[in-house]
Amino acid sequence: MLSESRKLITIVSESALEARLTKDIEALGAHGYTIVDARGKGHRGVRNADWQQAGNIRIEVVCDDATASAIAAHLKQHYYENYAMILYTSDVNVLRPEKF
Amino acid sequence: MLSESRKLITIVSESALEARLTKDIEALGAHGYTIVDARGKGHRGVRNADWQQAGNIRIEVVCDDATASAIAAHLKQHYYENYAMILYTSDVNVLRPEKF
Amino acid sequence: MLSESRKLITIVSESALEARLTKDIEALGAHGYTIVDARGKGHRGVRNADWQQAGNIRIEVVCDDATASAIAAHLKQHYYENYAMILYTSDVNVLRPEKF
Amino acid sequence: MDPIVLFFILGVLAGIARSDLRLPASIYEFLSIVLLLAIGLKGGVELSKQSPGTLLPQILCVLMLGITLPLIAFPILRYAGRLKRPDAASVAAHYGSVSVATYAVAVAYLAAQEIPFEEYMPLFVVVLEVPAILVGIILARGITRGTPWGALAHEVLLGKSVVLLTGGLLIGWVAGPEGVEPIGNLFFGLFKGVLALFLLEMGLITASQMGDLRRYGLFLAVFAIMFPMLSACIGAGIAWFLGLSQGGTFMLATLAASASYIAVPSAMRMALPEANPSLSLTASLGITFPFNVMLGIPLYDALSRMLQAGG
Amino acid sequence: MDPIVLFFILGVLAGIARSDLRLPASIYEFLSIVLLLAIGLKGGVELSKQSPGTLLPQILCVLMLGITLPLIAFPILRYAGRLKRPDAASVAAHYGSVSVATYAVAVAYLAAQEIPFEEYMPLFVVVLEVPAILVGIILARGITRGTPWGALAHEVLLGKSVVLLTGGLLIGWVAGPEGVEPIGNLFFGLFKGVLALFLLEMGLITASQMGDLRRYGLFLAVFAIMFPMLSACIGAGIAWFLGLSQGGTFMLATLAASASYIAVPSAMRMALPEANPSLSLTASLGITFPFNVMLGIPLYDALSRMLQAGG
Amino acid sequence: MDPIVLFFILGVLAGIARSDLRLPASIYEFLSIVLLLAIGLKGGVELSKQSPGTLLPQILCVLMLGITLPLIAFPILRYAGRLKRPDAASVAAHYGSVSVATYAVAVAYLAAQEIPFEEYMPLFVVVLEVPAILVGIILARGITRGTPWGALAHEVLLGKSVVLLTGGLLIGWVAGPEGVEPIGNLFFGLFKGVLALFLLEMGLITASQMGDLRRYGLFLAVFAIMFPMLSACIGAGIAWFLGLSQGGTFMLATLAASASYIAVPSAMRMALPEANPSLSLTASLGITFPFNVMLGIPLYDALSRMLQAGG
Ligand SMILES: Nc1ncnc2c1ncn2[C@@H]1O[C@H](COP(=O)(O)O)[C@@H](O)[C@H]1O
Ligand SMILES: Nc1ncnc2c1ncn2[C@@H]1O[C@H](COP(=O)(O)O)[C@@H](O)[C@H]1O
Ligand SMILES: Nc1ncnc2c1ncn2[C@@H]1O[C@H](COP(=O)(O)O)[C@@H](O)[C@H]1O
Ligand code: NA
Ligand code: NA
Ligand code: NA
Repeated sequence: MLSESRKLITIVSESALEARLTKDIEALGAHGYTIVDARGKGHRGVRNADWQQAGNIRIEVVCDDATASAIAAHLKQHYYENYAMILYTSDVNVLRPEKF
Repeated sequence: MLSESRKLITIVSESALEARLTKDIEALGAHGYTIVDARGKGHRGVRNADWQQAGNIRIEVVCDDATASAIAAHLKQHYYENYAMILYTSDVNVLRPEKF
Repeated sequence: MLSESRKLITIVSESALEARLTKDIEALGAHGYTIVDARGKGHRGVRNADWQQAGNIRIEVVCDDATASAIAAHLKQHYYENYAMILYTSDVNVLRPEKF
Repeated sequence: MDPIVLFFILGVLAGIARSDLRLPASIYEFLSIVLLLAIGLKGGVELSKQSPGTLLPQILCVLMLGITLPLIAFPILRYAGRLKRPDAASVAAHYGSVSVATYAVAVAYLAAQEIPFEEYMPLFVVVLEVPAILVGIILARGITRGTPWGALAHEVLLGKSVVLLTGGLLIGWVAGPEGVEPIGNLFFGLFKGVLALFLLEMGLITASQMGDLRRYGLFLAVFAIMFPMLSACIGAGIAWFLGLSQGGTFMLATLAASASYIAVPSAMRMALPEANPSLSLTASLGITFPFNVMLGIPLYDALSRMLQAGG
Repeated sequence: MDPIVLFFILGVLAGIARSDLRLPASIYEFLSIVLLLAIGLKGGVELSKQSPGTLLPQILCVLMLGITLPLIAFPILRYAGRLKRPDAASVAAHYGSVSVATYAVAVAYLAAQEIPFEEYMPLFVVVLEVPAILVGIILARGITRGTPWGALAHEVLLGKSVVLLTGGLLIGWVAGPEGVEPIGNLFFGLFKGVLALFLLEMGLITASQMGDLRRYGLFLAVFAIMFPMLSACIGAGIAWFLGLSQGGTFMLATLAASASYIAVPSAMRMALPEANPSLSLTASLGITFPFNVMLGIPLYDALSRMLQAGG
Repeated sequence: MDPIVLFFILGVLAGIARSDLRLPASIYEFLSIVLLLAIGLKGGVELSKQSPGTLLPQILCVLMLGITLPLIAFPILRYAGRLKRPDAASVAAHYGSVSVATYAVAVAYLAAQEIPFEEYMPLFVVVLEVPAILVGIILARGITRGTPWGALAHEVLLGKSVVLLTGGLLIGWVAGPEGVEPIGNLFFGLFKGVLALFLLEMGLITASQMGDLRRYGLFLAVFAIMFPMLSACIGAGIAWFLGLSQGGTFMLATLAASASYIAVPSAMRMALPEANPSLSLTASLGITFPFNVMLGIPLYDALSRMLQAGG
């Protein structure tokens, strides 16, 4: 029943980018996304969500391979240089493949 | 050490379902679950967590294959038609297999 | 582009351990981590985040195999006996492998 | 115009203009808890001065009102509006029940004009909250089919708003005027300020609901304005029949005209999941609430004055 | 009955009935910050009027109280209750320390009856918070074994409650009565209202702790009621010895009778992780706190009156 | 020393000592919303008493101030400080704009000494918030290159602080003194208490910014103290030229000396992402804000007295 496989792409980046990232993700063909508030540490230091400027979001998108690649390429080009961001993908099985 | 493999089932759905979903998940044999508050967008539109009716939760359950299938089947049958919900599974390695 | 593979290690444990866990994770060689607040249920009962003592955190670390194993071993030894904690790993593909 | 209404308008405009202004969800929750307790407490204090003999007939009439309103709304929605059966039943339940925020604005409206009213009225808020939900479910399903009545009763009767209103009523009733005095600075002194902040966020939420308006067409918009006016007349009529004061008549008219957006949506999501929740919310939050707050309340005031003058 | 106690009871009942009522965690946090600062500020203002000569002996006696209580509790728990060593030590530490919420209820209780007391008493709250933790750890481990004393001192002395109480004390002390006046509307005017909301949530939390009660058997329940009464007597005795007023005697009795549920659990989780945290919390939050708030406080009042009359 | 400054110091010390004290982010947000609305409302009420004829020249001069300050700061940062072009431009924008928290502390400072000032001054806060952002972007990029001006205008003009200040101004202006009276308990009565809590958290945030100080070297520290003093002189000069009262001169000096840490960082992140955000924040939040709150404000007060006496 869960035989259909898709890509799950997870992005962790600055809260301030939420509106722009979701717009981009939808424009690149994803049918949905899920966001949670996060904090963390990386090359750009601690982002501990103490106040608005200093928080992260964690975005998940389930989509097909091509969309995942397109999103990764787009984010790499437009955001990696100047913003705190990491991104990784993995394989998942979904219940209703037609949704993604 | 992390050689034992299990299923990770991730469910994103309406906050209002929290009590019912966790009851179902336990009844189907899972030994635990982890929940975070989330927001997102999908076929049923934006769920931006502005106020109580409009938020999502993201539930994760680590369990064996049979339990994962049972949960997926149960949720598909009882919730998919009328509620905002997505569900996907992936493979994970666990440290203490006897716990799950 | 997303061909380089890494380990994703996910830890769910008591909020009270946040400072100690992140210190340990960094000491063991990870280059970053992402944390979200969570609640859940497991062998040590319900942790519903009603108030400070009763919440969980969910920590994610993307790192290489050796670091993931070291983190798992360390946590197992120092925390598993006395604290609410689960831990699992999975394979992910990353965009900028040099970061992790 | 009352400044609290200006806060609401500020919220609506900021929302429409897509400002990044937001009250955190936990603050919205906090403000609503304070408002519900404050309303309950105030009502409870007054309740302790009433005799059961006066209250019982009033409660029964108000109960009838809560049962009648959805029964009138349903055929309109189903046949004039051609909504699906569960949608018609769900919207009817929303309009049979009440909105505590609208009630609070009406209280502030009377206070600004120093018009007295039967201050135990929060009791009627509680009485009006529940019956429309039952009527709605029966309209959709009949009595026989498998509604989880037990779970539903739990959800409704132990829902946040009923517990806080009833709890506030009981505490106010037991503690009496002197008892609640030391907590009055918070619950009464800050009432209008808290309401202003709450309405700011309500405006933002309303604006986000308005986006869906186009989807549901003209009928829904017309219903969401006309039906409250009809309900207000019925409510005012009952108040007149019960011999309430002008202020009380205005309050009952406003209560009748208001549509639920907290208790009923939750209950419908559980009992009638096949009903489209966004349809009901667009009507009650996106149209009826702003209409009542900005235009309805002065109208219902005029109505109550007419009745009082005529009677 | 004081309406703030009614708020607590409302919370307990709503929790037992499994209502979905909840104060958001951030609000609970906010209310507790306001209470701690308010208590500290009030104490600090009074402190500026005292001479070190009066204070020092009092501080020393109160310190002794904080060391003695866990030393009495431990053998009872270990031998009569047959708890494991770390569990007995941890519970003993909880009961040797204090609960600021209980202190606040006691303050409100005296205020309602207009009974004066030594208002610098928040100083004693701080003094009582820490020593029992050390005693508990030594009871479990002895002094020699590898306790991370440095990290622990940091955790305890820079924990939220000590920092806010001490900070409030110092600010109140520096600013004096006129200095704190402009912030008085928030910290003093709203005190009882904030406390009422805080107790509502405490009731909900208490109800969720009560669920575990059955697991731990009768001994724990008896201990959690009897030991506070014993502590109250010791506290009252010391107050009498120090020549405190009736109000002050009542306060010190109540402080002694209260059991920690914030600072000590955190410290024990760190220093004695093998102790079962749910055991201590069930006792201190699930039994002792509601007992003190509803029955203990009037008892300790009676006790202090007897002592005062007798002495 | 004003107790609200003591709250700030408590926060800084707790932060430096790595206490686990934290105000939840949603509470920080809530307090800042209340402060912004309160400041706007107060200004709006006074605004309704002014004629456009007096206001227009003042607004124009203040606008010039907002354009001039970053133009002075930029060459200092770029050539004396050898910052990269975008970094210099971004820091310049921060120092050309204003900090509402500093404004609030200044208001409380005058209130404590009962010194009157032109209470419509929140209007100047709004007027000063925006132009420095434009100047900063043009300094970094010139006018021609691809800045998303539309999106940027939206971000800035519909950002939380501009919307709440402007909204408060308009509501206060429309409602007038009697209109805002019923919401005054919350917005005016609690103002200093809310500000105290807000400053406690600001202290904690400041402490966490101070950690980065070492990274950026001495020049930045010197700039972050000296430039505000220069700005204060320019601001005071303009106030004197406009014939403002002593209180008003002090306020405009303080506004000029303050550096933004909300609106400008957001805008720079969007329009100049290559500028290092931590550099600007370390300067404005880690140095300038505490300097202004603790030392700057009394200095600017002395400055305004001298000017007034001299003029
Ligand atoms: N190795 C990692 N594992 C998990 N999360 C990370 C890692 N590195 C960075 N992050 C997250 O990504 C955010 C931005 O990373 P960076 O751009 O490296 O500062 C951080 O604030 C963390 O939340
Ligand atoms: N493609 C997707 N990727 C990630 N999350 C999704 C996706 N589609 C839907 N969701 C999440 O699942 C929730 C319910 O989805 P839906 O039932 O499609 O409205 C949404 O509110 C999102 O949080
Ligand atoms: N099977 C599971 N699946 C997902 N999360 C779990 C599972 N078991 C435990 N957890 C999470 O890990 C925390 C600690 O687990 P435990 O040590 O078993 O009490 C729980 O509070 C849950 O949040
Ligand atoms: Na109605
Ligand atoms: Na004690
Ligand atoms: Na400036």
